Amino acid sequence: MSARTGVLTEGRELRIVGFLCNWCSYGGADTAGVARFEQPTDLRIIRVPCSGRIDPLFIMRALVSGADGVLVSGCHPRDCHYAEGNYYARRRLELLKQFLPITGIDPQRFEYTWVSASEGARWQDVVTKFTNRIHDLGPAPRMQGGSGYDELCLKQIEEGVKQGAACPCHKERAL
Amino acid sequence: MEAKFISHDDTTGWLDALSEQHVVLAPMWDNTVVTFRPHVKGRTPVLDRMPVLPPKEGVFPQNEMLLKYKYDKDPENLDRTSVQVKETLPQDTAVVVGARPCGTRGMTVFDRVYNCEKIRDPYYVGRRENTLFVTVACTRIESTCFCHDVGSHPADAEASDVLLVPVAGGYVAEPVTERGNALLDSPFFAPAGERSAEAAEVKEKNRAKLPAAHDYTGCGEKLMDRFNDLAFWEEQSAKCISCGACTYLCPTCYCFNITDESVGLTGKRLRTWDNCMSFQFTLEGSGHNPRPTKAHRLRNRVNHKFAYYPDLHGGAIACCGCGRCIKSCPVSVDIRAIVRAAQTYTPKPAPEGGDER
Amino acid sequence: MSTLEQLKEQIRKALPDLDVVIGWEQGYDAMHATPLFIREEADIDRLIWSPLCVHSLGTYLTGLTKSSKVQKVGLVVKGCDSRAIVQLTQERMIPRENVTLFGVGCSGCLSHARLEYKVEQGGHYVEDMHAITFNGDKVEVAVDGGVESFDFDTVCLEKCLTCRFPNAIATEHFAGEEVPVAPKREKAPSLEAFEKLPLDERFAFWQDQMRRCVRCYACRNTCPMCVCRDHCISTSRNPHWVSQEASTAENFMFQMIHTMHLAGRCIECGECQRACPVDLPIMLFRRTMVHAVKDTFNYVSGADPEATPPLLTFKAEEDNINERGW
Amino acid sequence: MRIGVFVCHCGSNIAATVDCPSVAEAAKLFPDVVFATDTMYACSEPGQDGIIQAIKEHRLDGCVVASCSPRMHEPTFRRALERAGLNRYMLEMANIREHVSWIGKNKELNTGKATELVRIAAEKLRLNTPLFANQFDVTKRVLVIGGGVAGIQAALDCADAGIQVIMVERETSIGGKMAKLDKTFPTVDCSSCILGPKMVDVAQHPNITLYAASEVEEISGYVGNFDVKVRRKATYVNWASCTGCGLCMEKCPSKKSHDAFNEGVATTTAINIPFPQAIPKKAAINPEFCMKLQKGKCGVCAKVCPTKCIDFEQQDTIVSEKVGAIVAATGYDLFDWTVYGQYGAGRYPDVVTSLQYERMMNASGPTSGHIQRPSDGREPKRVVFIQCVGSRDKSVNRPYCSGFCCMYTAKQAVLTKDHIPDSDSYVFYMDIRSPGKGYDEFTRRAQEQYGVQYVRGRVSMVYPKGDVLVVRGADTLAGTQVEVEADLVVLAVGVEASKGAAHLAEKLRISYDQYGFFMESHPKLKPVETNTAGVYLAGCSQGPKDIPTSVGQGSAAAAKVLTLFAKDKLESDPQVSSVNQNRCVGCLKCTMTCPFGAIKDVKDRAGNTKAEVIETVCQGCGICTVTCPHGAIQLQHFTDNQILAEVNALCQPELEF
Repeated sequence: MSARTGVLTEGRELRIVGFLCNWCSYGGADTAGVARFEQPTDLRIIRVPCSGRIDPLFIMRALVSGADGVLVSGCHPRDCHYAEGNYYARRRLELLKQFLPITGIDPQRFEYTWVSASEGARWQDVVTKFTNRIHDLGPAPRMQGGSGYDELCLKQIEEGVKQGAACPCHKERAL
Repeated sequence: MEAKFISHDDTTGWLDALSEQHVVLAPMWDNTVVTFRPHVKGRTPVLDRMPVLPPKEGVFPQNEMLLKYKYDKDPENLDRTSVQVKETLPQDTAVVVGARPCGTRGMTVFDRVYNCEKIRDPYYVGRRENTLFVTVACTRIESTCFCHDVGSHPADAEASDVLLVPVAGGYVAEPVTERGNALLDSPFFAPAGERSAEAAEVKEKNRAKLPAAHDYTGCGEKLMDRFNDLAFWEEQSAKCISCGACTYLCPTCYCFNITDESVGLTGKRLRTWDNCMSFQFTLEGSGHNPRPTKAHRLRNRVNHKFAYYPDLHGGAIACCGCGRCIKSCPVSVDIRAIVRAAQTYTPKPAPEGGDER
Repeated sequence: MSTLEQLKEQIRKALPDLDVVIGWEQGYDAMHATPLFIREEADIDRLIWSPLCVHSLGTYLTGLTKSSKVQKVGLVVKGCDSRAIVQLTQERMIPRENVTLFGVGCSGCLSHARLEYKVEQGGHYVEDMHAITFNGDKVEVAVDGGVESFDFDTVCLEKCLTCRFPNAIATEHFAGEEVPVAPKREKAPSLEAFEKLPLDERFAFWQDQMRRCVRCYACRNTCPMCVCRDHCISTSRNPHWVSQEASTAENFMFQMIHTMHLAGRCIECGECQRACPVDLPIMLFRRTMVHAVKDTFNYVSGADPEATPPLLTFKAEEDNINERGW
Repeated sequence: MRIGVFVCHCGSNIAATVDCPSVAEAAKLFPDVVFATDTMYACSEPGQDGIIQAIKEHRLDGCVVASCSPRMHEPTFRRALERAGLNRYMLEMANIREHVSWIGKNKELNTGKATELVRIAAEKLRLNTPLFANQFDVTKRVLVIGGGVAGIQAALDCADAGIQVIMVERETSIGGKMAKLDKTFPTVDCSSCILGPKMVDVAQHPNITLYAASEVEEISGYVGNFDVKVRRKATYVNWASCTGCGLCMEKCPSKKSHDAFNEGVATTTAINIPFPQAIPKKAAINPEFCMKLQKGKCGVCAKVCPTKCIDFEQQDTIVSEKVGAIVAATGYDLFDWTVYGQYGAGRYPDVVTSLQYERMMNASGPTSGHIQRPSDGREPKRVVFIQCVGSRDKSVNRPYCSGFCCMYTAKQAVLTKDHIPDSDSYVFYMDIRSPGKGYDEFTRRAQEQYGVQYVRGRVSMVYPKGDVLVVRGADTLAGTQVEVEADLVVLAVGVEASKGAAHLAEKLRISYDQYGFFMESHPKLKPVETNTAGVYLAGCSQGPKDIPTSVGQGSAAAAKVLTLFAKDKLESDPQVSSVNQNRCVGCLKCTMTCPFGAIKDVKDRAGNTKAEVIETVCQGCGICTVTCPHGAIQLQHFTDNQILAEVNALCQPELEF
């Protein structure tokens, strides 16, 4: 597989945040490095002890603050260094994944998976696939403005009028 | 200064023209509620009802950046860091259109605190002096209205620059200040003529809709009598859920919080509305909180408005009687009832077998 | 004997053993009820029970049962309210043995927002409503000297359309007849409609809505499941999850915190949205999460006091989690 | 805080694709950074001295080292900080080698990425606080899982050093694969002659408790204090009184029992002692073949047993042991050679595995050391060995080299000539891998002295022709197809991880690779450690290896155990959770998700319930921190604010000024 570099193909890097457990996936990323498996450069890895430490809200915080994609990786089920952390993580992350669409944030921008410390090639594959996916989606839309009455806010009001007019939940009030 | 007339159809055009020179805040339908929003050309303001949020936003915004800062490091000498600070004093002139007399009058409560001999808050004053209020006389008396109890009435022009009085086909615009008068110098207005008399009738009619005013005279002392009676305040606050709907919607609540929000070497100093119903209000750095329970905090809110503030400001009650706190309270806590309870308080007979307290 | 009379009788009997019983009384006008704290027998006379009794009184429990003065609390609960107590019991947030529940069956509560909308549509001013009567499937409102009548389904809270728990569960007392379980809709109509929007329109929708939030935290504080109260991470600097700035993004982030903290716990009482002074449609978030929990873990919050909330447990082999072939 | 940043070139490992000086230059402008430099090898002595000197000179409170993975050198730099008088937890590392320089070639992008990784490390470091370790007691007993030669060596070394050893062996006798071998390469000395005495030592050593026919059921606890439950499988023989006299075996009428020890070359009795030198020398009933257990009729063994030790009602029992360290030496199993249908394995009786061949050559084996064709008992005159059956073959998902097959094939060919002087041997091989003391000389001797024919090429198929087998393969050196008629074909079957190894790894909370071999902590520098403190590896459980290496690893693991036990108290990792009692509302949800039972409930002065972390039990996973909705319980060193600082550093743009 040929790894791509964000800048060369898309003109610029996108902001991809990775949360990796120390024992498996961070090690897997190390293994990929030791094996010189080339990967796209967009990903920035934040090391945590266990996928069970990853609060889904970290992912929300990243997406709200400006991340274009968030990738979480932990030990395979049954292999957690702390025995159970990835089981809790799986439940929490799965709910987040299912919840995201209602917010309008593309659920494709968040993925969670399992990579062991020995799976360097798999890590390369995951990073490449996910980075390509985010580049296909492009930069994420941002929640903006709302504080004070600046020009941006004025523009949004105009937009808002259009959107608000289409607001379905309040149309239902006329049931 | 003479009263003028503007037709309903011309109101939007007038605001369009005003918004060429000023930021115009007017009540708008924001999805399902009416709030003050910057006027967008061509959009008809909603002048026939009380906006959910108070007009204080125009002068005292919920989020106000006081200053921006940036640290500069000298790459040759990293021990040396300088900081640049940019004050962000308000520059715009603004017109707040469509507040009710109660909401506009709320600004007088602010003025005594932020623009007085002792303190001139530059941010507040900067906005206040550049903001005009075009108020609409009230025609819709709700069950939560009590402006007349606190010394006002539905056509009160205090703190307004222009008072619009709804009449058939439009509004009679009564200038209150010179600057207000200047706003009416516009082709959208015609002399009011006979409509002035109709306006007077409208005012009188709506004043009459209100029941007899409750007398709050002396309520401050009565409230202070109950200051140490925590049981009283626990009873009054039992159903309070300690949210901030009452304070954030209040046209007279002026407490704020200041926080620095940093990103890397840059940041901004923010002034945001605070809420005395919250545990974090007056929570001290040590972890101690002099107002640990909602009873303490509700006591503070009621007393502030009806006892402490009047005590400091010549008897002026820090409440404009708009009733937003009652109407928007998720559990219908009624501040009128609490003050009355203090006014009419009679000690319960001690139960047989001794005094509990 | 009417439900209310029966309820009063039950409370009268139990009151000597309780420090307080919380129910509802008439509020500041004919259209509103407000929570009533019954401490003495005389207070019982003020108790009311009608579709105006919207408040989920369980929200007071965590505060009261932790207070040193109040030991034993009685609570009047509708079906949805009782689910909150069940969920709190599961989470050991309340000493259940010190709580006495007076259950009722509920045919739905009034949505003031929907009613006011209807009344305005009819060309009236909402402040002119001065009496309301509930008459089976009809709601009659005295306004402007006349009477307007509406189908109850058109002015009830949206949650009541999908309600599967009209009768209070796991209570010590129950007053009146049980109400048949008959949800009128499978899914909340607002959610059904919203889900038809493409992602970009949804995002634009929230962008527009969240700007309006003033972060008064009424949604949080009415929520019977919000047990952190004074220590909510939305209003702390350590941890510092959200800025003090009430900007669109930060307001949205606060709603995400509320939603994620309700995952597997939300009992869909809808109090958050009802309490919102600027009418944010945040139940869309809550309901989506409720559906996700149901689909993934086959779990319904607040239905079984013995159950373990889904995020406090796991299965080595999850039944419904598709690992998506990564 | 005063932060120092050190950007390592790692020779050219990093510097080739990252502009290290410009990363350091950029870091100077990060908040709180008062010193930043690039350095050739941060981990070298001058590199570490440079860090120490900078700490002193610039009065640093904390350091960011941008270099290799923290999994590699975090301990190194922590020690350096300590030498400079800083708390070891005031270090953050930015992994700009494995995660940057080695995975991308674009220097501009790499430099940008490295700079950002330094930035998030610095932002996190700003919120670091000094942490201090607690001490706790060590149980100076070790569990050795697996009684092969590696496990035996580890057990004996520990026992000789005065440590109590618990050895758990799945089979009824220890000895492992080595006990089955006839001779060992390259010395061709008798396997059981060198292993036997060690097995006896295990049985007799006062410090070793042996549980044979047992498996590890459950492991809980942590380094220094593991609680182990061992399942002692029912053998239907009361071992306390069994003398190993073998009378039962003589009389047992069920003689068709699978003989696992002899690799199925022959059958055995349902009640049996696997081999004469078995340790413990105790009989056990294979219930699958016992008529009494299957049909309820028989019981001959019970009648003849002089000590009346047969117990048909026996059940599995669970014993609990407390240990402070664990050595996993679970060995290997043979690859399933029947996958190679073209070799006829499993279909043609005269195609046997290397291990079966060992038993056939072994004097104590079923044929008493006479090599015979399984089909007709005839002595084979021409034997063909096929190497790499299940090794170096991607098509069967075994791309790795099993390491020792080349050597044992040469040994078996040599022994064949010894046993049957008029025989010919052919070896089909891919490459001859003989790196070891005297190894290459040995394979040459096989060719040169013993006339073993080595054919370089893979065998495409084996097919019967009359009563012989034809082996068809390529001779890639001659560039021709060859066919060799063979009386017997021996497959040099590759090794794979022991059955159930992955399952055990899960219990041990250690990693394993895609083939089921246990993961060492570092492939070079920590070959017998795992990432779980107190768990060590020996022998083939970690990967294929020959006897001397296995023995060496057994001793190495023992040395690690003894190092661990050299201290009376261990230091707990202070990166554990901690409860802010002001925020805690006492819901105790954290106690429900903690996998270690490390959180207890306590009452504060006002009588309110609060959670409290037992620091020495907490393993620092942080599950509780996510469970707690109000952020009252925070994992030290990975607090919400620290992770948020990293997220914000990545995602929040600086303000326009």
